[in-house]
Amino acid sequence: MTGALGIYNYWIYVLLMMIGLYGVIAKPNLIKQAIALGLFQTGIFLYYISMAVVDGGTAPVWTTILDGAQKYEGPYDNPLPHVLILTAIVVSVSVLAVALALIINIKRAYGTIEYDEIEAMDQADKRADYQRGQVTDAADDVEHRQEGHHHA
Amino acid sequence: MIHFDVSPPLLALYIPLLGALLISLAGRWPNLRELVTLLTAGALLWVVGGMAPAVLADDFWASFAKAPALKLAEVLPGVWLELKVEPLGMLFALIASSLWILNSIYSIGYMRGNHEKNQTRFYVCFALAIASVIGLAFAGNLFTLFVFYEALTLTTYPLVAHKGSAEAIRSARTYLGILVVTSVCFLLSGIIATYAFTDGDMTFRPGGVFRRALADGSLTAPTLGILFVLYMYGIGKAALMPVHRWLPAAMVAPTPVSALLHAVAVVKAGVFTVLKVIVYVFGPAVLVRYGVGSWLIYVAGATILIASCIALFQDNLKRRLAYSTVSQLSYVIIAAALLSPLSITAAALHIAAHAFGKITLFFAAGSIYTAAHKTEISQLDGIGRRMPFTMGAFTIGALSMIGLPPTAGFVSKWYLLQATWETDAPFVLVVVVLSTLLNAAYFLPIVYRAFFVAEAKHDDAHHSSADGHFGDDGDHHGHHAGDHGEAPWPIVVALSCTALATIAFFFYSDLAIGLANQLRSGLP
Amino acid sequence: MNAVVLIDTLLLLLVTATAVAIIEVRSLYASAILTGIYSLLMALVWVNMHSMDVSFTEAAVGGGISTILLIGTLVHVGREEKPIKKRLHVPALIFTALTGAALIYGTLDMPRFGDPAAPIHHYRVPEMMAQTVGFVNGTPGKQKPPEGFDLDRYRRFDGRVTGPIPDDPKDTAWREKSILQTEGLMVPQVRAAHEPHAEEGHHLHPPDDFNGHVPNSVTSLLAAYRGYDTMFETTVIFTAGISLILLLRRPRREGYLQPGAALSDQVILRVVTKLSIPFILIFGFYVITHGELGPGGGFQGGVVLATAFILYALIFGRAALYRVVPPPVSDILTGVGVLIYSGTGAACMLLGGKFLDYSMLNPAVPGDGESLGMTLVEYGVGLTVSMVMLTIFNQLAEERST
Amino acid sequence: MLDAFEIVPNLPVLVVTVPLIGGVLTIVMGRGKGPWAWATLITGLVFYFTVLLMQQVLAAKTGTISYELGNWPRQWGIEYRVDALNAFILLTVAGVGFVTTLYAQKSVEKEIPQDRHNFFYAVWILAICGLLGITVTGDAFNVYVLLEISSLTVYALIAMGKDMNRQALTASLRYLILGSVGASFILLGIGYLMMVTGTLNMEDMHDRLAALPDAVHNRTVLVAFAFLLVGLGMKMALFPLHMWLPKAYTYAPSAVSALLSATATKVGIYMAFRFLFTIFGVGFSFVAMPANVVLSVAACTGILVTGVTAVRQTNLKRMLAYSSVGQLGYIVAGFSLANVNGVAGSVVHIFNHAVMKGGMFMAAGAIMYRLGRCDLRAVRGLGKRMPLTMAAFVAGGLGLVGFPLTAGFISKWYLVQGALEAPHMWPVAAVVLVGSLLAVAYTWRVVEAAYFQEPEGDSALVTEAPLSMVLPMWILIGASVYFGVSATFTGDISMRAAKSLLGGAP
Repeated sequence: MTGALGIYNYWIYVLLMMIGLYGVIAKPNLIKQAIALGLFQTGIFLYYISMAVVDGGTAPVWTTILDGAQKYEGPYDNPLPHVLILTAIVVSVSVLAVALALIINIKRAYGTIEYDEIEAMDQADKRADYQRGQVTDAADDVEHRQEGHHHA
Repeated sequence: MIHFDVSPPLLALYIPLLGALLISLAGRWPNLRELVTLLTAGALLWVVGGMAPAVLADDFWASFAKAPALKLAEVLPGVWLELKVEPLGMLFALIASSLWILNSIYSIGYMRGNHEKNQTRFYVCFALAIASVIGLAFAGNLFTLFVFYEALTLTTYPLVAHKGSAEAIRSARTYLGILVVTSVCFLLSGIIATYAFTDGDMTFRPGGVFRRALADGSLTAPTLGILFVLYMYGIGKAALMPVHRWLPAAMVAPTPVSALLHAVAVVKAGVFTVLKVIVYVFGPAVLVRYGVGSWLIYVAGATILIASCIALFQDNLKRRLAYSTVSQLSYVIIAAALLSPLSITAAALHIAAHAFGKITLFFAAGSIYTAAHKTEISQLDGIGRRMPFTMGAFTIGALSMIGLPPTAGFVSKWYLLQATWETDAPFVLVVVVLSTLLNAAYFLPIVYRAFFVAEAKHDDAHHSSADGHFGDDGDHHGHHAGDHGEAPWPIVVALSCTALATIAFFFYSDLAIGLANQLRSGLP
Repeated sequence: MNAVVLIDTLLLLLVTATAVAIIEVRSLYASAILTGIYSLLMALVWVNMHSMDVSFTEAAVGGGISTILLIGTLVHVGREEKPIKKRLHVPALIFTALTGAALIYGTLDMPRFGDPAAPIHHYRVPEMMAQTVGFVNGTPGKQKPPEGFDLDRYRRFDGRVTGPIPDDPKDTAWREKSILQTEGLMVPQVRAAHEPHAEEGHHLHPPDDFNGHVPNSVTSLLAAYRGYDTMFETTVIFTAGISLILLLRRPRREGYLQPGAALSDQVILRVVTKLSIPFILIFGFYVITHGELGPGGGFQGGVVLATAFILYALIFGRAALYRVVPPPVSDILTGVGVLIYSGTGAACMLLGGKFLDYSMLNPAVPGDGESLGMTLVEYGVGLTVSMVMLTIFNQLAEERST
Repeated sequence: MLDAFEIVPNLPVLVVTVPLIGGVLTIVMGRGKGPWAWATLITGLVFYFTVLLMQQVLAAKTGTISYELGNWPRQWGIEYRVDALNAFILLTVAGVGFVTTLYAQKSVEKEIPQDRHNFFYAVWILAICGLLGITVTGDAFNVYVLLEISSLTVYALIAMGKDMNRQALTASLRYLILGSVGASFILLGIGYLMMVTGTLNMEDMHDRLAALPDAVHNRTVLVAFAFLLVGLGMKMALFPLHMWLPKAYTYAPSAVSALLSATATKVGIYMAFRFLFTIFGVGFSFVAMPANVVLSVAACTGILVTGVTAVRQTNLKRMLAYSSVGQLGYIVAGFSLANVNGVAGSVVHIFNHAVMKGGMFMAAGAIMYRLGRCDLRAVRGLGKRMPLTMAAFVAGGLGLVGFPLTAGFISKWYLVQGALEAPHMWPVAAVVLVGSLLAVAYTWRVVEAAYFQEPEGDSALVTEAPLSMVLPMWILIGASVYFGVSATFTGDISMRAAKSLLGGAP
């Protein structure tokens, strides 16, 4: 296997990742975004695991210990990426759990889980917040000052 | 590293700081608070005055070169906050500390007379501003100078914005904006560039810090010229046109603040810094040799004339005074820009002379406002008869501005004319003559009005003052424009003192001239 | 084209199709179920690539827990996506295409798939697997081999005892040497050239079996060499658990112990459940313990243990579950798992070694300490994982009942 | 049994494991003040350890301390590697973490439901633990794992603002999605690097990259570089990847905003230091690659755009959040100059900005505590009602402006000098100066409102914030003033860090 064929596995991982990334960006539904984020991460896992493969290799478990008669001397696949990805899988499910908890809370607070609707509500909130905090012009300013003046 | 020490210059710095602390603690008891203010001011004058003999001594410059600077703190590795006394700074510190006492007395009368709010904050910031001025005056290197220059901007900001009205806030914004923009964009860049060119040596010394860099070619004449421009426009407080706009804007502040700004601290700090930079950072000889300073004469000359013309058309008294200040500041700058030893003496002397005259004028303006609530010149008909002391003092101040004997203004103008003769600068001569005429043209009519025009009978003028730019909100306090006499006694005492000092300066100017001559003798 | 590649290609085609379906299908419920399918397919892909442990984890975590989580959430937030007018989001497509193109561009200079000469196969990992552990792990003078220990056995393997690592980090000559000595662990031909004892007929022990205790090199990497990463991996799980409590648990006064619906009136279910729960539990413990020998370990075992509890709650109601494992207890147990892990590390440190230096646990017998330490931490992981999974389930179920 | 145990050699690992174990134990600390007291104890202890560690680093001959976890040789296991740079960042993070924990008590009491304080503080300590872990490690993958711990905890902490404003939830979720994508990019970058180097140890990676015959034209390395840059940019909120930050800081609980602004993005920048300088090396990142141009353009645009945006805000926390993005721009602009003064300015600004902005967020939190809101209208006249709080805010603001004798001035000094030294980089100096003018503009809106306008409604009746909030606030502000008056310590350390970063990793 040479040339493009030699690295085709890497290309499929890119494809999977990009399907996920597309979902994250394009889908307004928060649940969809969370799932797509998972797909995106799985793509990376595929990349790592592909990295571990060795021609003719097998799972990196030293079977000779279990069965002394069997003398398999390798090659073994590289265990390091496997270890890293075990960690990454756990991380991704943890992120998913927190994301879903947030989404449930959002549903409670906003009544919807569509990003565009939430964004519209947030913008309205933000505008109200801005106006509430605005210091108005000098007119009522002078009023206040004169009140203060009389106290003094 | 931070050092603690109590030698006189440091003491002079700590006294107003301590004063500020005590004033804020005494804030609840106005009498105690103001007593603390006066005591602090007295103590400061005593300490600063005590340092003068050493500076006037014959062997001062010999010991100056050897004496180490007083180190306060190592701000950056190798960059110290340090103080060192020299004649110019001594002169400035003396002016500031002596006028602070008078200004404090005046403030007490003014602030109480006008029922101003937040008086404690006012006195605290005032003391802090004086501390900054002392630090500025005794700064031992460029970095320290910059630190206190900025500190002065900050501590005077609350004074300018004191009234808290929309207009005061707007004007204070202009004040802060122009001063900070110029200092951050130009002065700081200039200082950092200086630091880079001199390998971190920013200590003030007669003859300047650039000699080595110029000698080994790392600094060329065009770059030196750019640096000079950065400094001159970076020092926004010197109000060189076109960065003078903050000065009229700051007129919105209570009058003692205007007096402080114009006579004691801020603008004086500006021209003082200009002088200090020319003498101790660049060195007049270097500037002459590389020919990078001559443009300043023309800019300053233009500033003098244009500002005077603008002043001619101002009806608001404080605003007219403000433009007068812009023009007078450029006297100092033009004198310094002549770059001869005599002209530098003249510049130093004019800092002092203008201080006494201008503070008298502002005190008079504030006195009129407190007693009569008048702010416009057109309202002043016949006021000289009701307020003889005030308008008498005003007249003395005006004479000093014009430069007539027997007032302070004459002394410095005399030196300036001598320097003009010596350096053969006809342009400066023309400027001085023209501006003297203009000065007379915008001050004498006021005196004439006050003493020789009869007072209008039913004077509603103060109502129309609401549309005057700096008009305050009329009479909340039951004053009626028609029946008023002199202002409260602290005001009258203070302005009489400054007026007398303006005259006394003409007769007894040994101290100031001595310090200015000492400065000259230090030039290489 | 060999079988592996063929199966691989087919599987990946299926996976890709599933991924597209997950993104494009309108029903969120279908999407969640497809996610489960996707994970199971991925598990097959991992098996095909000889990554048994990842496959096991993917099946348990991705296929099991994630799907449960998603479905649990959908109950609260609705099953349908709002219809969108434009099916194709052009900016997203362009952005994605560009990113993908960049990534593919980056692959062009990579070693080909499965190339044994790739740096990752011959640079550090062979050395890592050749590491003789315990007393000869590179710290000079720290521990001497005990009496009667067959040092030769290690020498035979890689021709040397790992020497002290020089203090000067610029001195890299030793690295080159060690690469030569251990190169080709996975390529017997290369190894033979450097391995003087290889042709003497000695049985070649796989090097990182910790003196015979841990033949699964994934576990030895996971729990020993990179045990510190794994400790934080456990912490991530723990964090997720308490974050869920923080975000979802109702205040106590609103009664977070309200029982949900139970299926306990179904006799068959009850009987089958009661019968199978012990087996599930035993299997869970087996997976945890067996992690050293074959695929499995704390994560996988922990998830299996959690399923026993979840099954119990589904059939007999959450009130029954809370009688068995009250929420305060499960809250604390989530932390206990992490504490077991970090405590093991701290114990090694308190005994005078470095953090997680298992050999301190039993310095006398090489490999024993490692084995003990790894077993302990695997149980720590298992405990945290199972309790967090239980907590997550409880939080989602609690939400439903209120 | 404990005879063999010594604290000093184990300091690097204690800095991370103490908060880990402490954080987990927090959940059994009951419901009253227990969790808070415990958190204070743990963070205090960690702060003490970082101080000791700093001393060790300064005393070490090579300036570097290495700790091999599990006693596995560093090429195979995970190594902790502490030099002047990360000792300084550790000190900053742990110090601010400790002070913020002190501060948190009252504000958390008010903003977080009482029954979950133990969980809240557990997450809080774990967040600090994650940040410290990123900073201390010398292993690329360990960075990723710890990054995820800190991210997850931060998502949860931000979302805890939900009881005051529901936008905290969307802010948190948006950060979660962007943060996860960013972290995935980092993971991918590490994967690409691992493919060409075969190792995960940072130093080892650097050696291998340097030994690569033609790293500059290796497409895998280039893509790794690009993706790491984008991923790190998201994590450190580099303009224009900062979209998540303003909302998150605005709606997070007050104490959380203070903690995050001072630590989270700073650690992101630390990662950038490690990846750009230690792994890729100056020659690759800034000479062969145009990282200096890309980063300085992004940073300068960020300084200007967010400065203008900050001026237009009425909500103090939002204003501070935009200001944070701008200030991060200073840090990035500094190290993109790749000369000693620039990098030193960048390092010292990490510390300076942490204390200043931490103190300012605390002040905003104190206003929030008293008034339930912190917008310009609410602060009117507060200069008299809450003098200490407002003075702290103003002092911090002056620091952001870079007035002399504040910490901000020190940073500005180094940065401008660095920009003038670097060839063709003087626009950076101009932007730094203009940025400080923008800071004047937004700080002064608060000054004007607080000191020169009259209060209205409730704000006329409020009193100063409780001492337990004012004191920590002033510890940070005091530090910013102290290290502005005398920056010899921070300046020296930053110089040392800058030199070791630029001198090529050992």
